[in-house]
Amino acid sequence: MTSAADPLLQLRGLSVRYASAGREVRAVDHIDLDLAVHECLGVVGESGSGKTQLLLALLGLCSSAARLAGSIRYRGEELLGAPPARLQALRGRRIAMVFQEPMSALNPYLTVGTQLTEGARRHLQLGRRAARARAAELLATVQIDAPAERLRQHPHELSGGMRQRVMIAMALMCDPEILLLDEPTTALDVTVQAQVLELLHAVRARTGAAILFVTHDLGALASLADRVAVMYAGRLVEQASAPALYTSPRHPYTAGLLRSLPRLDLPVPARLPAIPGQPPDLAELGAGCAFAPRCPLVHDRCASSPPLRALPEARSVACHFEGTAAQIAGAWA
Amino acid sequence: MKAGPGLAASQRLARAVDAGGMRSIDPSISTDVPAAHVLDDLFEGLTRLREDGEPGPGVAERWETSADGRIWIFHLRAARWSNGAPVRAADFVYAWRRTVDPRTASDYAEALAPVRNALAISAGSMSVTELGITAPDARTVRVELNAPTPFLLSLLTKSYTYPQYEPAIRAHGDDWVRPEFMVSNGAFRLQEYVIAGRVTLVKNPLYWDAARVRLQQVTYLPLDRAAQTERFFAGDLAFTDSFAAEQTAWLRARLGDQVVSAPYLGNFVLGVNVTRPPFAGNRALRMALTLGVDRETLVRYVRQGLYEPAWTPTPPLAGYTAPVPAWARLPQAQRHALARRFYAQAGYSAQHPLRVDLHYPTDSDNRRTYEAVAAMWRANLGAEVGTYNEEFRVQLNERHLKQLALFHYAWIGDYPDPLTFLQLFQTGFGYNDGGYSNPRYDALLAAAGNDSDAARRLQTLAQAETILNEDVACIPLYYYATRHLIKSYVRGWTSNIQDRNLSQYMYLLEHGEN
Amino acid sequence: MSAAAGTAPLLEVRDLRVRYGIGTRAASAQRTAAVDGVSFDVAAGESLGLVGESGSGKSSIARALLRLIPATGTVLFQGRDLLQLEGAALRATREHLQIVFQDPLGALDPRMNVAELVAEPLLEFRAASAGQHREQVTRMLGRVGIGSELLGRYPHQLSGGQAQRVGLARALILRPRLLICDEPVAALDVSIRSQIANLLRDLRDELGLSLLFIAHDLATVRFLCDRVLVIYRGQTMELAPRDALYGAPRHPYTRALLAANPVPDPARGAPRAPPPAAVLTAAVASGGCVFLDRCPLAVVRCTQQAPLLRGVEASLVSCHRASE
Amino acid sequence: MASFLLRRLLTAIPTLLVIATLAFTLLHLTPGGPFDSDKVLVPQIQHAIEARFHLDEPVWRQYLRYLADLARGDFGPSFQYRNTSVNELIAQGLPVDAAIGASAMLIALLVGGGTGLLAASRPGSWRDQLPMSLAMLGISVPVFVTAPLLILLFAMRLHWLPAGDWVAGSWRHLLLPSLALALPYTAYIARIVRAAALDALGQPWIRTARAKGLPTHTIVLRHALRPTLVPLVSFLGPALAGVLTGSIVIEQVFGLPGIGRFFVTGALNRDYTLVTGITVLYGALIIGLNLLVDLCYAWLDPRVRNRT
Repeated sequence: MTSAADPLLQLRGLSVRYASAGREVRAVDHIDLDLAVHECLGVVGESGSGKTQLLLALLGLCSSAARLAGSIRYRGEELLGAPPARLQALRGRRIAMVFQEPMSALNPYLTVGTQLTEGARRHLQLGRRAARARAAELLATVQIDAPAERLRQHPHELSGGMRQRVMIAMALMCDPEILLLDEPTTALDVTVQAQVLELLHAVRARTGAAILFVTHDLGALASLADRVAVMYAGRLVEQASAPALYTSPRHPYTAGLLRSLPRLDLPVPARLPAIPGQPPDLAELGAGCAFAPRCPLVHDRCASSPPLRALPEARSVACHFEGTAAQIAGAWA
Repeated sequence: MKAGPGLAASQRLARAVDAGGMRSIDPSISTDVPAAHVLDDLFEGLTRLREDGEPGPGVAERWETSADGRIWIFHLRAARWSNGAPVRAADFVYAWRRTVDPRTASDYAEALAPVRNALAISAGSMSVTELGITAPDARTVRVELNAPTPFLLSLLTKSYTYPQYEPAIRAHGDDWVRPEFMVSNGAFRLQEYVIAGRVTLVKNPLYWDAARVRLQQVTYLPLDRAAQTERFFAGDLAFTDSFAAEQTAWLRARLGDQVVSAPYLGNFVLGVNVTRPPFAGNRALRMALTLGVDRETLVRYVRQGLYEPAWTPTPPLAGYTAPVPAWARLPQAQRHALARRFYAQAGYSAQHPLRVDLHYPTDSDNRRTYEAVAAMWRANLGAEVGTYNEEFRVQLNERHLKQLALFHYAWIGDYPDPLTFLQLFQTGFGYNDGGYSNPRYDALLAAAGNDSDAARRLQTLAQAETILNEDVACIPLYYYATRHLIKSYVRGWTSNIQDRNLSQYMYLLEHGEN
Repeated sequence: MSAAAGTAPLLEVRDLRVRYGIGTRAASAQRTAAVDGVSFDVAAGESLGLVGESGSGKSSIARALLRLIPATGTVLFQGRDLLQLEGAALRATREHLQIVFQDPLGALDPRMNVAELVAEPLLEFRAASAGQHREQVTRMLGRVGIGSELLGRYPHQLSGGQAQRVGLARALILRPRLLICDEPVAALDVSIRSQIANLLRDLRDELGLSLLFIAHDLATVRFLCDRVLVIYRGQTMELAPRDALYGAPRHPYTRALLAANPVPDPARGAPRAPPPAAVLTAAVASGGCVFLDRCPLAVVRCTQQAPLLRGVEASLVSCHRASE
Repeated sequence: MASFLLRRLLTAIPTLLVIATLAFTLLHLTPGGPFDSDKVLVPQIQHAIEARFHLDEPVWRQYLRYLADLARGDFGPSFQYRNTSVNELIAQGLPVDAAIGASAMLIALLVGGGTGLLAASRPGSWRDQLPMSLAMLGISVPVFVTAPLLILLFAMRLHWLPAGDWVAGSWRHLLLPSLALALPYTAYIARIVRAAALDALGQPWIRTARAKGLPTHTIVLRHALRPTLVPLVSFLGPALAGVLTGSIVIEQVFGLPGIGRFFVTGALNRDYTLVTGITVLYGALIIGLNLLVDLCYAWLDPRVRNRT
């Protein structure tokens, strides 16, 4: 039962848990998220915040040691616990993923052409010739010169930026409805980062695919995302439209993250604003707010875990502090 | 023959030989036991080993000897080579000359030493034509010896005296031993020859006594002891070469009479070096050690009763009475008491025990024997004897350099005569590794060598052996025994002291196995 | 060229060249210069930023200075040519010349705990007693923000930021004069990056360190460095004081780098991307400008003649059109 | 590629020379000579025999003679197998060992490789633990135990196969020795393949392939097989050289006329030419197979291809 109002992807209470050294690690802890048709949703979090596990959970690619709970609906269809064959049919075809580290995410033993075409040959029953033609076309789309020649090359013969573009082209081969991007810009030079972002803008305009963009870099996300969700220690701590989030963050963590970005458009500060302390060890999380040890607004009530509160303009935040964005910014200053 | 099962339709026999296999089946060159079995089947000398193990007429129908026992005339029967050519006296002359020819480089050149000029020719100082064998005519062989050699007829059953077919050797050189080229005169001819591997013989229809040969095919398989036993159980083999002594009881329980053991022409002796401390000039110590071994226990428990205790170097031989020392008849307890007395007399005690190493070769299966002997000396005398094993060749080298004091010195006789054992203790003899030297002993051996009276000669040798025992020139432990597993349907063999079983006498009864 | 006039620079690099593929005949066809005649100074107490894309040769410069790869040219450090030193003399310079690497975990021996890791250079260079070491190590670790509760931990038990702090402590325990930082914050989370950058600046000021700070992240370089050297394909594009470089970039490549930096503000639109680098073109190979294929300002002259490094106000720029 | 091959073949020559020289030197240094025996030889005869094999010459001249023969591919006459050249012995024994070795390797590859892949597909399950425990057993139980057990079962109890012996071209005679020889290699290969496959399946690019919606068999065969083969190939090179030149235990137990037994009896009997001959042959095989291994690497891994 799907209707036009249904989101393309709907996560409810999604949890991913592991047992690590006898203790339970909640990599993803009760996440609710929606992704609408054509939407670009950014998910921001530091390393260990669970954002990559979230993406893997969507495709059913978490390791066999992971225990998943909650619900993942794609156009109303429950994917959690769906038969492997059904997931296989969706992967790459309807939901495609672009991985971080394009060097290791591409198979060094196979040519670019083989890796580009194998998904389309399976899902779309394309012949070898047709699949290669489409691959060459997509390589041109992602601005790779001499595409026909590139198809015969191996990943190690390409530069880092080219490999990332190949990854994106690979994800686009079957015209998916949803693109999952796992830190697609992190390992790259600024110039190449900018090229990849430009490319993603073009892809979005051309294909209309919905994008779930996971990164630790709020800067990279700013121009692309419609909405941004912030994760900390496996939990969703804030979610808002991009303009609202960047201009008036309502979670101290979001605010801290934003101000610690080094900026060229502002005068050189005497000190770089920073968030003190370390991200928590997921195996040692207590009952309270995970951000409390690093938070300038920490209070007694933070000993209990704050629920996700709905705010106006379809935003939500998980913080006991109910003050304004200005108050939060003040606390950091 | 009593009524019973008839002959098996298929007269094919598979025999096992030692795992090393045949290193060569050239009669002039071969030295290994597996090849000796094969050559016994392929060739026949002037005499042939009878079923009872004694020499009898072979290619020579009859012979006569001169009064001094130095000239022998052999009259040949009308025998043929496997290619149909007649066996001529010249074929023997050719073969013997080839064996002693230095260019042939035969290990057995020395075995022909009794033949006149053989040693000089081998040493390269005389022409082969001077060898004491001639062919007055095609059917007569004349052999001239250095000294009367009563065991000559036995010697003539050995491979290095077999006739050889000159045209084949001239034509094919070293390759003449290949099945396609070999010409032989025995009961079988060569069908297949894998170097160090399987050798298959088939009946030679041209053999003079072919009518009596019943086996159609004989296959020799080189296998180690364990494999021989396995393959015997598997039914692949009907006649094995050996089995592990430790398994004797187990095998007897399962195979009964098919386990066959008999005395063998070999002694198991420990060598003592009389030129080095602690044994040099210390007869008392040597007496203590030889008395301190409980041979009956050794044979019963360590060698599972297969072997006979030895008190003197020479194993029992027909016609020869070996001189057993008087102490051998004492009860063991008294022997031990005596041993302790000698031990003390030799200058040793609990405070000052004998310390010496007993050396034995690594590939020996007799480790337990050495350990047991060392333990007996420890228990009975308080001597601290260590056992020390080394690779065979390394040890041989040290032995020959007379560096070892107490060592493995077992010996398999070359022919059934005491001399083959007593020679080892002759002064200056190449392999006298204990360095024993006694002019009286040497004189007796020399006298025996020139004696054409066989009985008197053996008495002289017995006197010599008595001296050897009095001097304790070695420590005899036991005599070897042959060990075979033989299917009950295999007939025509007899145990003999040389452990040679010619296939030509054997035949197979009907039986259930294939 | 020295920032602090009148004193000799601490590090003086002249015409540094590094070639890859030396020794293997098969690769000679593709042999390219990773560093192609780069010159710069670092004065005592000064911080020089070294900026460029991956493959521009910036890491090769660091490795050449440490003699980890063969190079030609002159590298005067405290008056001695590092490229000529051998054996003990070379080793002795290491005491004053330390490096911090990009991958903090990979640079630490996994079998040593934090205390041992930081004490190791002391044992290597100073024959002080273990007791003295302990105190010195604890003090240095405290200075970089590592509490005594972490002394017994092994590298895999540390977070990225902690590991980088240990790397810093290890590099600084010998009180070097010059610290080379090869992308020290690139692998760290945003919230940790600022911590480390602040720490580096504090330590630099406190210890009177000179810094050679290698990065592709222009913002951190701006925060930390007095002057910036921009290199591309092993050659100097621009060498300028900080404010000149960020305020009035002269070289089109510098401008491209600055434009590509993202701004965390959805209203500002996407960063501008320069065209991707192509393989070396024939024009470049035949003596044109190395930036030719990506340059929006290229004219015919750029295809014929490689521009020389020349002064434009406070900056040194290698562009025919820099003064237009 | 051609120049690479040529270069490798040229560098093989000094390597072989070193091997040949070492073998020669070590053997000649070992106490005891080829014609020492406990049988009676007068010195003149001993000398005649040694002269026939040039053992009376100074060692340096023996060495030069040996090298000159070697250069012509002639390993010389065997000392213990008289009337026979070492070349003949190798020509007789090598086909036996090669047949058994090759079929053993084939069995080991098929069974071990399959088991390893199966185990890697479900690590930790019974399909992993059972075969891997068996593999541990296969590695730790020596051939001189397994071979007689195989004989006991298949030859003595069931009478399906002959207990030994060699008949050229007969698969029935080939099967048991190949099986016995294959067992430890099967176990090794299963463990290597399992580890390599697990490593390959843990690579990030496998996740990429799964994210494309590829079925498991495609992922295993296309994406994981080649990286799995790389460690296997480096194991197979020397292993193959080992089995092709014979296993003394297998030859002993099954009574096979192979090289392994020549080598051991040769060493015990100081058959200088035979031992050096087989050593050089073994060295040449190792060098050749290692070259093959390197070519396989290049074929398997494009990154290596560009380097050579």
